[in-house]
Amino acid sequence: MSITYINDLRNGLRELLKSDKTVYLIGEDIGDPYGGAFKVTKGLSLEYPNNIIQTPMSEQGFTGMGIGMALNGLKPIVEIMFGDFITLTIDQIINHLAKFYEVYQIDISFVLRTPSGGFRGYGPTHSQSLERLFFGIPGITVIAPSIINSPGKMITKSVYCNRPIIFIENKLDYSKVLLPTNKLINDICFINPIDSVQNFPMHKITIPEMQPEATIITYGGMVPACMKVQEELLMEEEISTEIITISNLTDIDFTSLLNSIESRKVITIEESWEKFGWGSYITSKLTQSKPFEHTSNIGAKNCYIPAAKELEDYVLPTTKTIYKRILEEIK
Amino acid sequence: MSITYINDLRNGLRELLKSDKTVYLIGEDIGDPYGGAFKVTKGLSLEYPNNIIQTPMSEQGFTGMGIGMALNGLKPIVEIMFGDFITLTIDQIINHLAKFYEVYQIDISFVLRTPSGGFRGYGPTHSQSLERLFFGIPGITVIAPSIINSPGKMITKSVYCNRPIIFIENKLDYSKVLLPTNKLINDICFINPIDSVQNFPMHKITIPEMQPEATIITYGGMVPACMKVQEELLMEEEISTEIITISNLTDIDFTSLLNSIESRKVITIEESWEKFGWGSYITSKLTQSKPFEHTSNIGAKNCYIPAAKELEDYVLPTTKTIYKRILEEIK
Amino acid sequence: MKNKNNIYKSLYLIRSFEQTLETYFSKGQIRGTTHGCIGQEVIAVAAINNINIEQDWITSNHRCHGHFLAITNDPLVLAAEIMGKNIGVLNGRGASQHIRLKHFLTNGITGGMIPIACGLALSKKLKNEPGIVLAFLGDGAMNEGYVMESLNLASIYHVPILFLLENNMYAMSTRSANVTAGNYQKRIDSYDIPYFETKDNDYFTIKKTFQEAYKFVKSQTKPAFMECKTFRFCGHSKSDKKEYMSQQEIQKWNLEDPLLKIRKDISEEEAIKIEEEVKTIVKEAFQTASSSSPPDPTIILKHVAN
Amino acid sequence: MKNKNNIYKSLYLIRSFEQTLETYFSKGQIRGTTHGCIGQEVIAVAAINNINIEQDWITSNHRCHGHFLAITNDPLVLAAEIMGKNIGVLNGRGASQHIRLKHFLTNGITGGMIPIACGLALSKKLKNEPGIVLAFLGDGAMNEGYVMESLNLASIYHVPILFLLENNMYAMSTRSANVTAGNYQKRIDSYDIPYFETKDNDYFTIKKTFQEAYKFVKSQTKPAFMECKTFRFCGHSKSDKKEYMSQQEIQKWNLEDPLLKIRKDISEEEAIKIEEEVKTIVKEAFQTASSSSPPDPTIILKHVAN
Ligand SMILES: Cc1ncc(C[n+]2csc(CCOP(=O)(O)OP(=O)(O)O)c2C)c(N)n1
Ligand SMILES: Cc1ncc(C[n+]2csc(CCOP(=O)(O)OP(=O)(O)O)c2C)c(N)n1
Ligand SMILES: [Mg+2]
Ligand SMILES: [Mg+2]
Repeated sequence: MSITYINDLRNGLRELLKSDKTVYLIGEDIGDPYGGAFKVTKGLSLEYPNNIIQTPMSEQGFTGMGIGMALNGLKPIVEIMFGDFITLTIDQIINHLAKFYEVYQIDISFVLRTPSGGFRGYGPTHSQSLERLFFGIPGITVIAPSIINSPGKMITKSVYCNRPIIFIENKLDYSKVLLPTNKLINDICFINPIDSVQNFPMHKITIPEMQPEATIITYGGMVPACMKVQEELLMEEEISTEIITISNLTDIDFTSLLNSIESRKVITIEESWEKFGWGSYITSKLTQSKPFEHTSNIGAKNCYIPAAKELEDYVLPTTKTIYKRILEEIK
Repeated sequence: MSITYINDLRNGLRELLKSDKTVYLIGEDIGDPYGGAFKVTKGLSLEYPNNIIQTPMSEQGFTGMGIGMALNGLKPIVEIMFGDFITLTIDQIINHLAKFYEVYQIDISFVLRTPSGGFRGYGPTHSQSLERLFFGIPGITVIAPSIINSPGKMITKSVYCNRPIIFIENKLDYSKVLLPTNKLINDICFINPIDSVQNFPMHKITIPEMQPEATIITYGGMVPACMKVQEELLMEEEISTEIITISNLTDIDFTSLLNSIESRKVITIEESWEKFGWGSYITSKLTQSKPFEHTSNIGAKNCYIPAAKELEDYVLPTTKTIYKRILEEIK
Repeated sequence: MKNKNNIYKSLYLIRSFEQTLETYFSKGQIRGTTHGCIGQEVIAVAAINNINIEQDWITSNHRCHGHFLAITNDPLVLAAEIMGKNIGVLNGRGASQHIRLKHFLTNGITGGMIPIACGLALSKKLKNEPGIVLAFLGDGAMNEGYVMESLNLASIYHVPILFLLENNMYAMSTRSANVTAGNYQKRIDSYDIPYFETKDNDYFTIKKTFQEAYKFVKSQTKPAFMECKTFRFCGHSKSDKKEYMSQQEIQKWNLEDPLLKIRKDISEEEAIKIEEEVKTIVKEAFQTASSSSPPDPTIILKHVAN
Repeated sequence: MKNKNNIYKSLYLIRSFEQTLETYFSKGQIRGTTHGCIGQEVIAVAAINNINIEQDWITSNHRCHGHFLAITNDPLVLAAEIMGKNIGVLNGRGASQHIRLKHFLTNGITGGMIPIACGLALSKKLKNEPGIVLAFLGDGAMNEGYVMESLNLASIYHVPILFLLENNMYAMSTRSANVTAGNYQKRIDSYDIPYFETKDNDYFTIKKTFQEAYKFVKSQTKPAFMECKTFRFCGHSKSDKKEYMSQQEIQKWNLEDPLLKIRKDISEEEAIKIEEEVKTIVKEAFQTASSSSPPDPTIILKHVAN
């Protein structure tokens, strides 16, 4: 039975509201009939009106309000309408939430959800992947599901893992259908979970019976693009690759990751800027554990995200540019 | 003639105010008699009262105000009292200033100055090195002088380089005396500028007539600590190291950097959290250009910065821990 | 002095532009998003017609087409920008919400231009430049902390800024009255900023009050705030069906369409002539824009560090 | 009901604590920084004496020693915290500005606790818990945007919070009147929040008004705001010499030292007895703290992810 990412996510939120009266959704325009800018919460305010708090445009204020609720044992899930606007929550998250969690040494349930990413022509302030602002901040865990995770299950886990979670969704993923694991997909690849102690899984997407020539490490909205590249590399160049997807972006189990890399070439792919990106941390740690024949990091060019399609596709890592870069690099 | 970092910086600001009527200092408590929380601007409001704008506690508002002034051709230098509070300027800097600069394709003079760093027992919200929040954001350049640069000259360059600059000072550096280049220091080392096309210099600190066994790459407030470690490694273990200091943290001339590394082992050192830190980008790029025998990144532990001395010294990279780690790693 | 025909033409240009844009969007001929200002055109035109376009700066927001057209009368560069074409104002780099032309600036963060507008105004004062800053904002933006900080900053530094609140009573789907304590007049008052108000969404009322407010700012070198009650006839953005509004509300305001009010003072014949003329201009602008070339990717690198 | 002797004792405990702390700092026996509340003690004690310490939450700010001591009467754990000792409230992890004890919370970002205090208050309402939130803030904090946002949030959600503004007229060295438009009463009014005020920095006036405000919040489940005019007799932080204040101003307020006012109603003998007693307690607390052990570094890892 196939389900879209957005429906799965909404089901997850609905289940949370149903089973736990201390869960609250907080944000701008999340109530009905609007149901949020991307319709993630549509219908929920009709079913659970007392647990949906529609806010004024005061991102700092209502993020802090959520933190206060969490300090008194409630389980707020704060929505920031576009990932670009998390800039307004940075102080409350880094200087307050993270500090309370660590300095006061308390368990806390606090989730901030936000849709990240470009490719929709929204322009410079509505297309960024700013989750990077939280990478490496002690006390903050950044989670990003992709179409091979159930975002509904992941949001539930996030609510119950007793620590501050930034939950990154990708705008393009909402309408996509989730992919099954342990099943041949498109006659091409298998998706398998990677054994790990992690609460939030890593997966490997492999082409059966072929030794991978390169390992692609990625997350979130880049997963479908990477799968497309994997398919094309196979079809057009008979090159086999493996893709490792990570859902806990900040607390990476490097032992499991290293164990599951079967090629000698590692390429990280992220939608955000390659410069000082997520990927460079990964490859830096990996090469410090063992030598690789090749490592590289693919991401957006060092430039704002422009609106026009031709420009956006030039700046962001598209299937085409990823394909080309990988081909150049592993040859 | 020796001069302290703070006096040199203040002289630089004074010269700017004197020679350019479009330069404005903006910030909380920067006027006299207070002269700023760290006294950097002391006296300046008496000499140039019309160009000092003392503000209410509205970091977002007055940062944005500075941006507006810059858009109309003035040259604002905004002070944020502690580096920890740049969290409040993130939206104006990333979603406005950076975008104006790049999207509108205009020259702009805008400098945000702030003192960063710990080791003073100020506790979790007054000790961080949050400049990392700006690393890799297109349109934003992060500059950090150290005691081997003239912060006064660097702030002047920053004002006239026609693009947005985040200028990171280090609290511990203020009272230190600037070091001369091309001169034997403490009978131990020489400091030489590295040939580079960069506007903001890199320097190399070398022990004459010895082949370095490791290369330390660092910036800002960690420079004195690294020099101490260099000295101790020499005295106690007869190990020679070279230190490369970088003052433009975000636009790194990797060609010059690579050319000037004379050992096969690279260790980056930063005061901020090692996890997803500045150093991992450096080592990741370096190893992608050529193989090294060893690379590693030293920074703060993955933990808030606690107040008590014993705890702070445990979390932050002290001379002791750096010494120990380097010794372990290069042996 | 503009006469009614000219005013109607300016208003109709905006309306026709927004309607055409909606059509293009609904046909899937444009990507991205956009925010129409149908119903609010009178504010843009009344304000912009009564400033000094050479001296004053204008900051806008996501709902900026009306402001832009009132200033430039140029639907082509705007349509092309929104479509991501090279002849667009910024070569399609910014699209609907991220535009700059001379003294006109917009950005996509609600209320985020307000601190910047204060800085522009302060710079004019410090440089002894003539002119003021006209800063448009919406009722939703009024609850952003940095907007409130800016009211204080504008007041204490006596900067020549006119805040122009287009109060269409909604921030996206949220009725501002439900999430806003007190009222705007009291809030503005509490910052010692003079408050001006129009309630009827009528061109001439707005013009008259605007002139007063503008004169105050200019002559006193001090901020003023003007609230215009208005109504957005279209959705918040391209796909919004306005389900959160009541039918009565919509009907009530529709009856008071400010364009119809002005149209009544023009002969039917002239009105139709203006409308046809404008429609043709707009249609051709969209067609020209549509068939024009996209930008070359390298243009974006022009001002990018490294 | 506390009698005057007890009140004086609480007040004198805070004063003596802050003075001793200053001595330790000036001798270089403590690192870090600290913010004394000498002159403002009456607000802390009058407020805390009149809340329900079991039910209510208290959020504080950088200037928190008075609040903490009024609640706990425990100078030892506070002194030890500031000195970075293991027996400190948080084992020396937070020091002067970062403290938590049960329902009492502080942090180092000016005004940053205010949105959080609103959330605590909302949570109490949603959970149907008895009690309110008492949120201390300073006049400087009043200009932070997130504080203004919070006033609106508190008002629209009807949360049981009492904002308590300790208006000592200065934010660090900045005279708030110079950088703050209008006045606080008007500002609070504009958010439809009832405003209470005391002007004389007197324990009993503050107590009386506080009780009214507290009762309002509790009975109505709605926010209220109380402004207490006060004066900081000490520097902003450890090394501040108050050069930005005029001698007249300092002298005028010194004459009205609220502790002396209360002391007048107690016999000299009793007063001296209280003072000696308190001084001994404080002295011993500092000595015990000073000679106690530092924390073991591993304790910080207790709640750190990974
Ligand atoms: C900081 C920020 N938060 C949220 C948004 C999403 N958003 C765009 S416009 C808008 C509503 C704005 O309402 P208002 O200020 O009244 O202007 P109007 O749309 O009514 O013209 C929202 C929520 C945004 N762009 N920026
Ligand atoms: C966001 C932020 N900006 C600046 C500071 C530095 N700072 C600490 S206290 C203070 C003054 C606060 O004034 P007020 O709110 O009146 O409280 P008071 O010190 O008078 O008790 C300043 C500027 C800070 N801690 N946080
Ligand atoms: Mg509106
Ligand atoms: Mg104060």
